[in-house]
Amino acid sequence: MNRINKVLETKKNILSIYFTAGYPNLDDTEKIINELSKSDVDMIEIGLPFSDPLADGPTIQKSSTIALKNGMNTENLFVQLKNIRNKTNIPLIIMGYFNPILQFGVEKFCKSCNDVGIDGMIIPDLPVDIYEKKYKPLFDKHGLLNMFLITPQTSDKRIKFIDKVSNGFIYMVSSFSITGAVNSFGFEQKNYFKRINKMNLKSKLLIGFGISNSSTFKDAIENSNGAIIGSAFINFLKENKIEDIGKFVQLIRG
Amino acid sequence: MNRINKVLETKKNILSIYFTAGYPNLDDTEKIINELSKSDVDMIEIGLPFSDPLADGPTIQKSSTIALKNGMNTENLFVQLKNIRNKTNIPLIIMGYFNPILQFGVEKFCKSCNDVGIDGMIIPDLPVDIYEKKYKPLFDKHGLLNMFLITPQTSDKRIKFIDKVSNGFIYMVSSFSITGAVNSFGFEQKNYFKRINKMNLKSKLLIGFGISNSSTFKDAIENSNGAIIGSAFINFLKENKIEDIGKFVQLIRG
Amino acid sequence: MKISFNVNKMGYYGDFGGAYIPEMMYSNIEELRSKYLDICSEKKFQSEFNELLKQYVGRPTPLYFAERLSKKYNTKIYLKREDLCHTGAHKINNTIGQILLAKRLGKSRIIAETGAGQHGVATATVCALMGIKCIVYMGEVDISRQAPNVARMKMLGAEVKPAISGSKTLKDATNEAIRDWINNPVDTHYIIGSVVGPHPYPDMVARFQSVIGDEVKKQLKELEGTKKPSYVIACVGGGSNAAGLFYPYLDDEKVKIICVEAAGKGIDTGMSAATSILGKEGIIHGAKTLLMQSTDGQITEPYSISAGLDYPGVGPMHANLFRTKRGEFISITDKEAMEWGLSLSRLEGIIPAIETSHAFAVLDKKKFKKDDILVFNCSGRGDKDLDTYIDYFKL
Amino acid sequence: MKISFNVNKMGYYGDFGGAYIPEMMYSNIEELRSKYLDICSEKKFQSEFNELLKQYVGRPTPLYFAERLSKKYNTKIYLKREDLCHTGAHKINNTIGQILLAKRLGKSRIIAETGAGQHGVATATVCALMGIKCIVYMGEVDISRQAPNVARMKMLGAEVKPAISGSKTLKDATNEAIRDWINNPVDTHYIIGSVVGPHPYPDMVARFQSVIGDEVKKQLKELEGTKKPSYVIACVGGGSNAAGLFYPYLDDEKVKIICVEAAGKGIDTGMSAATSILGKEGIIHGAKTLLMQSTDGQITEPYSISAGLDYPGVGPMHANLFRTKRGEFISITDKEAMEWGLSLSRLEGIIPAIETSHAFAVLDKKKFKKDDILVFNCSGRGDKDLDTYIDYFKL
Ligand SMILES: Cc1ncc(COP(=O)(O)O)c(C=O)c1O
Ligand SMILES: Cc1ncc(COP(=O)(O)O)c(C=O)c1O
Repeated sequence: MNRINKVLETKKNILSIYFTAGYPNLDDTEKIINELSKSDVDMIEIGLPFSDPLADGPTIQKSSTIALKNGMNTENLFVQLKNIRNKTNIPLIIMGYFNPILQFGVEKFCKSCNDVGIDGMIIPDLPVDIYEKKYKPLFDKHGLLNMFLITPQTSDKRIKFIDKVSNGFIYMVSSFSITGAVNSFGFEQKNYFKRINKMNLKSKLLIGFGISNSSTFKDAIENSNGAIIGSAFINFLKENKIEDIGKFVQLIRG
Repeated sequence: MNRINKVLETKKNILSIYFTAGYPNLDDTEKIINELSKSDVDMIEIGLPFSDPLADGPTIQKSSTIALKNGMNTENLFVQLKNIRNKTNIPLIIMGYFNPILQFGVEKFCKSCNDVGIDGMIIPDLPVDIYEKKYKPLFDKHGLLNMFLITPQTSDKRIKFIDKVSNGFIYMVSSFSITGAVNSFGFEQKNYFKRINKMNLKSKLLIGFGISNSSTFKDAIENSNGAIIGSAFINFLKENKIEDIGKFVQLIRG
Repeated sequence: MKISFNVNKMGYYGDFGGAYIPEMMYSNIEELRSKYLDICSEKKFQSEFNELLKQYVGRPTPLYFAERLSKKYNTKIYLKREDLCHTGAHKINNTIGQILLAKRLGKSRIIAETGAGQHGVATATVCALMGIKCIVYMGEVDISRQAPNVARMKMLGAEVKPAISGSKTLKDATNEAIRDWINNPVDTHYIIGSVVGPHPYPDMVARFQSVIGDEVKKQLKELEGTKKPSYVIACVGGGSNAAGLFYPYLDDEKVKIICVEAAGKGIDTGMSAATSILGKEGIIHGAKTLLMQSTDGQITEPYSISAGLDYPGVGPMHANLFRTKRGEFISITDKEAMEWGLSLSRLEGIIPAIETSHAFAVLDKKKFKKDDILVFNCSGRGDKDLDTYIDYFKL
Repeated sequence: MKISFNVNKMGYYGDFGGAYIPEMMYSNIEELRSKYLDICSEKKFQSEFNELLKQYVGRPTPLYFAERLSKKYNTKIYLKREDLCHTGAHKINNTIGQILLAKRLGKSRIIAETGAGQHGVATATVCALMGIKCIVYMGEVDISRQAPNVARMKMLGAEVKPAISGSKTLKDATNEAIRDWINNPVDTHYIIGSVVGPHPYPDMVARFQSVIGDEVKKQLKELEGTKKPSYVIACVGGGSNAAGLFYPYLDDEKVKIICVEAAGKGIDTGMSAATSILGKEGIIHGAKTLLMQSTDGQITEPYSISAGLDYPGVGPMHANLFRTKRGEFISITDKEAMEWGLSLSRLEGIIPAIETSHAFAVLDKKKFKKDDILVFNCSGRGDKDLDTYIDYFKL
């Protein structure tokens, strides 16, 4: 069973942490993964940096620019991840835009993921429809889950379709906002969480975007199976040592 | 007999000098006229300064601007000229643009001229046609001659008309140029002088524009009854004392 | 017989007009006067003129119903879109006509004066089109406040010569152009940019601009079922855009005429260009007309924030419209005009030239009826004035 | 069956197109996709659209026979005068269409990206016209090199937000606009300015621009007795002016298509925007197309002296024209384009936008026959580029 599915089935209050590969320094990838694995984190999303991350807020944009300047690229990431499965069994997801994957070759990319022990993908600009028609067999062949996003605008019909195609979790975008970390969720967002929960989807739900502290994390896990933290963690890395990651996670867990 | 006609009939190689009233200083008018009268000059043109002297070159433009700044105006000029006929019998011509005369009142202007002993007018922007139809009786009534210009472009027919209307001299514009003093006349200009001379006009001819030194003066009087000097005299006044006017005139006479 | 508000055979509009010119200009003016009507009525001339207006200038310009503006003022407001002409103002209608005329007169060198630079650009443009040398005189003050148009003239290959006398604006540029013509009477044609100067210029320019009013007649017929608006309204610098719009309506007193002049900082401040109200009869640039002058007959240095209205005289046609009361004259301050520039931009998405903005300010000065049809001449676009607008509003 | 070079039902031109978008944009794009064809074919929509194009934009724009240019190159050269459109470029054809669509979709807030500022001005203009809030994203570099257009947007009441990431030009402004849309998916419509972005944008924008080609067909029939030119030629940034001109000729291979791209300092210098030659298949701003990118799939920062061509991608229609060889692609350096800007100004009295100048440079790259009929899209006027021209030529 895929590591992601195992976590989804066995754990509650899942915490998934995103970081940008190659940030703050080119060779931090392994260190960050190790430190996260040691802490109370359930999944890790490794961001493959892209020059034009149009679904990301300024924090992740900036980390991507720095990572690319540091020399990060697809080839390099797989080299860095080569021995990662000797060190940790935590579910690893690559989150990246579609163009670098396309240039690398989708099949070759899937195979490389499988080789180093990646469990799944989040590709924000590869819509579920195109994935389903064109790329699903490749992902399946290499044992990769593909996670899709839903937003407050996603229709019930489409959510059901996404649920059907999904074999991992559904990434529930907390709100309209990609502007990064917020301090608490509002009335509308909570209503949206409730609405989705009532749908009785087969897929587990993780909430992402805007989770930045124990209070928003608490809000999120009250309404879902867990939460994903990105910008807040990047901001943490900017100002703190990698060794202190455990403390960040403790703060979130509250 | 009008003083202008007397000079035209009795003299050859006539030298007429133009100056701008109120330049260099507001009260120089009388002094300049007196000094010119004492020298070997046959006629004087008193420029009534105008804000927009569009038929004049930069030298006379500038002197007009300064004269106006000094406070010169039509009223004032007649005050300055009030007793001029106690001092000199030289022909005096007022050269001015039509608008200030129109505002003063053409009849009142003619009368004032007559009162102070002015002999004639040169009004560059009052064409002979309009003069003839509308203003001639007034000029005649006050014993004022009106002098008209001709240029190399003026047709023979029109020259004959101007000759007919004229009762003083015809002001023969030397060339196309109103840019001020030049050093010598060219082939075309001399041809033009010859052409006009062959027409056997009843009016005497004085050449103006571009006469600046003894050589151009000589050229001019070879082809006409005399010459008019403007810009060169204004330039002289800018740099020299009024008492030295006699020397300027000697230089021109050669 | 009914009096006409158009020019008579002698070149006068009532008491105004004529040709008060130095002899040095006589041959040129006489050549024009004796030939312009014949040339302009030649079939070939007509078809070349109309063809260029259509294919090159982009005529007919729309008669645009300004819905939001009309709603706001509870009346029917149409804009004649001269701002859409090639080069951005009505001025090119005239320069197209005059360049064709100049070619027929065998001229190989063109001079022009310009205030806002629109006429300079329009002249430089037709000279480029015909491959004829072009010199444009422009007041030094205007050169600095209308920089984009100076740049355009240079791109088009024209030489821009600064006029440095007097107020260093339009009147002085005109003086310089006239001096140039006096110095170059044989090969040169002087393309005057408005309905000013000696006869036949006011009439000639008005005729070339009359395409504006002629189009309005046709377009209004289509849009409103009548050829006659209640009002025709235009700003007046020299008066050419106004003359062009009014032309077919001059003698039809059912159509009311409103001329809008620049009050500058206010007509009592000594910083103004409201010629008809502040002016007296006199002679400027060869025409008898109304002009701002001292009691002594010296021409006053005018002032307006708008370079194209910064002229102490007005065309003789307009002087006559004023004296006979055929036209109503309204003066608009810098402030009112600037605010209308912003209003029109925000209400209709049209950034007008500051000259043009003056015309619209009439809407705040006068009450119109719900059924009135107002035709404003939207004489030019505001691209040349962006710096002035931005500075003024600190945008 | 004959292949078509137009879009298919799935939103593809051959291999190119589609909608590679984040889920956060899905509802908006899907709403558009499912409604745009119906809305655009409504009678009422059609008549409002055509009415505004006529009365407000000033269409039809002339198809102008450039006599001096034709003589010089010994072929027949026509200019489709989009420079005469209100606001000075073809861009407004599209913004008029999209604002009418946005109103029908009940949107109350408009966002746009802009490079040269022409699309920003065109968007700000239609928003002012309709009284709708407008935010325009513009690269910081472009803000400083296209200052007049920034001023115009402000006059029109739009908010101009600088894009400060990446190359700070068009691509980055587009990223920012997309982010805004993701953050404001309910009340906001995103008016994309070219035939780029996810389906249905390329097709929708091409349809709105196709008025250009449709007019050419009619006008050429009148002028030359044939609807078909030998060549249709246009500069390609995203490709909208080109798409508009080519539209009715896409599947008629007797009419040859030439696309002109910006070579910047030269295609081998690393300072270029010649997408089709330097690009590879990939995904940019939601479409599969040709784009300039590293082997690693990072999008290259493009370079051109012309802000409107400074884009690393090209519309999917054009990617397909390139791949299928239906279109000939020629790239033109900054220097060649700038010199053509001056040439056209001096030969025809038309100062073109620098984008537009690129197209004309084809005349020095390719020999045409005496009887060939060339139709150039004169996509915009050069007023926005005066500073660049003046600096470059030290005028
Ligand atoms: C746009 C515009 N409107 C009006 C004018 C004023 O001139 P006229 O009164 O001759 O139309 C100018 C002069 O430059 C102008 O550029
Ligand atoms: C005048 C002009 N032409 C061409 C372009 C390029 O855009 P497109 O390729 O979409 O026509 C622009 C873009 O701003 C423009 O302003």
